[in-house]
Amino acid sequence: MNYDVSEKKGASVMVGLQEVEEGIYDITIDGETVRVDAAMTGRTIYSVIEEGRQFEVLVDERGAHGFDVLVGARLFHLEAVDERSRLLSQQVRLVAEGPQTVEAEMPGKVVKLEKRAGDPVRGGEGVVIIEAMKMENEIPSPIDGRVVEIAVREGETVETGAKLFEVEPADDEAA
Amino acid sequence: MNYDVSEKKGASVMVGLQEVEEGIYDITIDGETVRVDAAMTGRTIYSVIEEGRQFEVLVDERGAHGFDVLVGARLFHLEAVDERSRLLSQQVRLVAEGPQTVEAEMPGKVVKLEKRAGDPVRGGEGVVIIEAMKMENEIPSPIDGRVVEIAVREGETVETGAKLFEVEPADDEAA
Amino acid sequence: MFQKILIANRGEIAVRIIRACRDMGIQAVAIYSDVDREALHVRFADEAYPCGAPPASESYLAKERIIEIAKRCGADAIHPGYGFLAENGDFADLCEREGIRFIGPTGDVMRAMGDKVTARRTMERAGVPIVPGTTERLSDEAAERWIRDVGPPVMIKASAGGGGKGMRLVRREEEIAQAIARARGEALASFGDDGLYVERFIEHPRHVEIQVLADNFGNTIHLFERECSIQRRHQKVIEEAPANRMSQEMREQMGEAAVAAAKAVGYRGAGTCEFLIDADGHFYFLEMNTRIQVEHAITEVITGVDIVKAMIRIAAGDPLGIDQSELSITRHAIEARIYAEDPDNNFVPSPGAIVVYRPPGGIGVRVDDGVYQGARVTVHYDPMVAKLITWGRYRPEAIDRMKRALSEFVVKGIKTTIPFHQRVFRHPSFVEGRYDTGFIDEHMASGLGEPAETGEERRVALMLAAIAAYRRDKERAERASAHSDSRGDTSGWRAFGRRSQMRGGPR
Amino acid sequence: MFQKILIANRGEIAVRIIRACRDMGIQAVAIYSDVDREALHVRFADEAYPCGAPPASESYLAKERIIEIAKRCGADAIHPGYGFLAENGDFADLCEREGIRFIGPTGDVMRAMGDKVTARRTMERAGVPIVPGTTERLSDEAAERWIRDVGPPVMIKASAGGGGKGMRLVRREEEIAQAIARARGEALASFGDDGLYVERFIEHPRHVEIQVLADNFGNTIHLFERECSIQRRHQKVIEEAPANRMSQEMREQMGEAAVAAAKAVGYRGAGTCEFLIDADGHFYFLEMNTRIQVEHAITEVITGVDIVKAMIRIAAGDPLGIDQSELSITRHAIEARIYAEDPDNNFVPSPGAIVVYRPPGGIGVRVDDGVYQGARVTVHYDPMVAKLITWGRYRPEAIDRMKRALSEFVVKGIKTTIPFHQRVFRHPSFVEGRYDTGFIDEHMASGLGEPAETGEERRVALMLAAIAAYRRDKERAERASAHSDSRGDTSGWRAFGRRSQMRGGPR
Repeated sequence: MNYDVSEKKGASVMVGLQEVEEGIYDITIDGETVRVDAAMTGRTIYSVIEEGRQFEVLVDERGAHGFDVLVGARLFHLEAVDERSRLLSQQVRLVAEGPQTVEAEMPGKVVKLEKRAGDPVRGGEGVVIIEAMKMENEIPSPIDGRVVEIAVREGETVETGAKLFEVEPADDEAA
Repeated sequence: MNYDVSEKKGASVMVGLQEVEEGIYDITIDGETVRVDAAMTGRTIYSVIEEGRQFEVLVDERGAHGFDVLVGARLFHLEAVDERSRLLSQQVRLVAEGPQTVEAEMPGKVVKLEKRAGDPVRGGEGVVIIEAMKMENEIPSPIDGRVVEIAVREGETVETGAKLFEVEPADDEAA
Repeated sequence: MFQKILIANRGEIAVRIIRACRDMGIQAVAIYSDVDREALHVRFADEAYPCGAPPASESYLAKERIIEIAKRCGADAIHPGYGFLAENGDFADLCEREGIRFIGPTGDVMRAMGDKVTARRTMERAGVPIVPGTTERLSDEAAERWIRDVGPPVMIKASAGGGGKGMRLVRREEEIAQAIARARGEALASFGDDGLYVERFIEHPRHVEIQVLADNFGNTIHLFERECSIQRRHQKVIEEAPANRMSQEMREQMGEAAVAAAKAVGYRGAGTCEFLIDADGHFYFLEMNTRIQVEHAITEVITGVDIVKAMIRIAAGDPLGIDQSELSITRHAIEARIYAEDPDNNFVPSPGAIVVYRPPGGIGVRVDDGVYQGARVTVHYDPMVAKLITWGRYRPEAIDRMKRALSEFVVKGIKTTIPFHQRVFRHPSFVEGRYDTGFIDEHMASGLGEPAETGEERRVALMLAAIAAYRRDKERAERASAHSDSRGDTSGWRAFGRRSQMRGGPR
Repeated sequence: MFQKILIANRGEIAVRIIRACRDMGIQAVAIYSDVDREALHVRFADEAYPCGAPPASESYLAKERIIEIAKRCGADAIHPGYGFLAENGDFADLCEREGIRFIGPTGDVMRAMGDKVTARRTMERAGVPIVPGTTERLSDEAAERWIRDVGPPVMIKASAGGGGKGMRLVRREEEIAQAIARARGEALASFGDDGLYVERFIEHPRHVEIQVLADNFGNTIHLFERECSIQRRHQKVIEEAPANRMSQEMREQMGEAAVAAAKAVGYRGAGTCEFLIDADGHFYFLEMNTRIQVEHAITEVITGVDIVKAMIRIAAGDPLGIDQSELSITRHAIEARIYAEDPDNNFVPSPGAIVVYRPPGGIGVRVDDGVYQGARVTVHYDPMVAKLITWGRYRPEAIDRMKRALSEFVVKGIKTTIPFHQRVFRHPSFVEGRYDTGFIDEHMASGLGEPAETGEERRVALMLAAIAAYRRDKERAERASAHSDSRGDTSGWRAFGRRSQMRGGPR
């Protein structure tokens, strides 16, 4: 079986996988094939042995194809898409290049709006401020562009996943 | 709902249970009713609050009606049988008063037989010795009586649950 | 000694205090808001009572309700922990009026230390060095005059202040008027008191504090210092004891100053004198915290003294029973605060259920935590979920063990600051012990200090993403086929199902 | 310093050694038998290689295979831990022949200490007090003559002996001949060597041992004593340091004796001299263990010295770097060994999967364990799953924390000796520190010392049994109805289903 594995916004790598026996896999990357012994020791914790080298690896599923993989001190946000689903996911990616909607990552209270609809905004620049856990958190725009809509009011309480605002890429302004 | 709760070989106590809301119960013992808040915090670990007193209680299911309940440093081996099943369980108990079969509680090697079929035996007296985890373990008779049968040979390896021997109560000898 | 103590707090400090009660054979009473019924501190308590709705103002800050619970359950004393009501003088008074011992200093002492201007004046009189500046509340004119006299940079601070609120840095004279106005506004809004004072601004100071203990018989000792210069947004994230670049005589001077400060206000219990140290190694009294500190554990490690037990004994009227001469520094200890925040995403809070929790262990490691596998971190309270403390005979050993312990510490389901700490403890400036309160802004700006990604780690991550995806697809297919036919079926998926059952069995 | 160390062991001690390697920046190589692929020590290692079938003789004792793995992966050194190959002189020789450093003394030293008669003669020459008795192998006649001269009670022991094998107590002269014959037979069977010697029998001795460290430059120090008198079937279950009823001068005498013993055989690395102390307080050399001890951690706590790191540094040729004068006892520490055994059922081994595992935490607590939640305890190896170590400034504080830590320690799925320990630490004789090796037989005979059951606990247990039964019945009914109709159904059971989902969600 083949998987396209990519870091968010990164180029994808083709990973070939052949299960030899349960928990033992032949993995092919860049034409090189290695045998990997991946044992699960408790939920989401793998003990991986490749040619003697042992790694403790934690894997969390994130959505349809997303996997957060922690190796040593290093966390990788990856997407693994098998060939069959690739086309679909590419369409998804195309969509993801249009206007971006930003949602609340945690419940909290909107204490301040730093932008209005129509304002230009840089990637990383704060648009709304949400207070949660006794701290104010600036929610930035993911991209350079223009604020299309602010979906919340100051003082409003929002739940996880609530739409906060929408921005469209700068280059779309040409359109 | 009413449950007969008893310690192994002990008298049973009638426990009345009424669920008020989820996790909150009115429990009646000896005509006295108390309200109990029993929250599960992780597998098999309860946080129990009764009129303010908080107990961390661990409960393990053991077979059809058995529950091992750990309160503080004290472990109770209990059977809880609801009214409908009581008759059945009584039959089970009657059976349990006939000849007793002793099974291996862990895999191991039979290193010594200390009794032969027909030998009289006292409760707690060793009948066979099994070696496991680098230690010899004497498997005693559960009751006073006579050895009916030894089901294993010296040197034999046994799995968990394998029948080791059978003893019949002393009083049966009258029969 | 007390028979029963109510802990007016939650999280790791409530658990810490309950453990001290257990060790002393005292009944521990927990209180819990509606979202904390299943919190760890409740599970550890001998008694537990609900105290209200999730917002702290309606539960852990509800003075009268807490007092009422204490009286109903017959508690002799209340331990406030830190935060919440810990430095609320009125609550301390209320407890005493209601005949319940407040484990901490008197309300008067708290107020004396709570008002910064009063505190500065008291310390000055006691001969404790304070940051150069004014020692009374200033009118706008007086403030402006003072600033023009000494010249910027200066810091305008709220007399009732704390936590950076009502604080304004003035670097250029043009800014003075606006800065004063802003500071007053914020002070009034935050504390209902617009009193201001002015201090000379100290660039990138180090933050070093002294732990003191005082009983009711005039015995006052110090338990040496802690260095708390690693801060983010005025919030301590890493502390160590003893401090870096600290000579024995400076240690003695600061210890004596702290003891003098405590005596000057007739202090009782455990307290901490915070000092700033400037680039030239001069120290200045900043403020006194009249409660147990989050970072008290590192002092317990290096001295062997159980500070929480000492607080309880003192409050019960026992003599301290420890002489300054008995104390010596026998270890080096470091604390890393683990927050439920995402260090890779601007430290945004990360509430949720903890699905996997494996604290580190072994030699030289202590974990004080308030969570467990299956626990839920809510948005309502402080996001600190655990304190990781490590120690050694000497500092390098403590750092080595900290790096190891962090690598063992597994928390899944929520994001934590563990990866951030791993970067800090690898940073040369930290390892050399040459840092000040500017450390994080200078060296840890997001991305900076990010561990160099090895191709190795990347390769393994790619492989595991594929393996995880494969296993999930496989299990789905298996479940599907299991439903589609319940008859024995010998497809690979089914065979897998049987094998995985075998794996479950004894081997 | 070494780049890579292979740990020829498993379980908690392998994890302990891997942690030391991590702390020192050394690559740690684990080996695992077929049942240990998922063991904790494998998960902690940088490299891991299979070493054979479950029986130790085919894996952890397979000398040649282990050497071959070490050479293949390029390990500089092998740490044997305790048990398995730790005191196997031939293995030590083999390592050195193959150019791999064995972390421990030389094979010759091990053999010299392994043969009890030789060891006794060496100690006698070194002026170390030994149990009165013979110092050469005896013929039947010579043994009988000696016993009749001194008179019973005497102990006949195997020269190659250990672990109580080939040992016979003679209380009456009539027993002499048979006892000698039995001892010889057992010795031959167990060790392939029927050499015997005879010692005066010491009734209910105390067992106190001294930890020593020696480098290759003639530096030999001791790290004070450990009391190990709480034993069951000659197996230590609880140890503490410092020992009870130990005067400063007796401590110095024993320390000097242990150092003399180590020097007499040119000892290198970490070792332990075991002594018996009789009712009159005289001490006698019993034997020297030429390896790391299970109970080394309590010495690490009271001295601050990391013994495993010291072993590695010494083996690498570094000087010890610690002077006797630097050492002092700064804490009191106690260790409780947690075994997978059922204390309520004659300590029968209790293998199985650990479904819930919550080690204790907080102040003064260290857990060295080899398991985790989800791990499987097999019948193949030593049943010890964890060591619980607690400490305090003084002994009572250490005991208080031990009782508290035991009450926090949750292990489900297998039975453990935790309840047994809870009884021991409540027993007056232990609390007073007045006990000897007879303690468990005297005070802990099954049932004895069982905590007095409070009606309270009983009532709660009855209630929870009913509640657990009710919840199970309810869930079954719910599953049943869920199958019977997949359409919305508003029976109480279904409603419960929805509620329980809500409970899972954010609150």
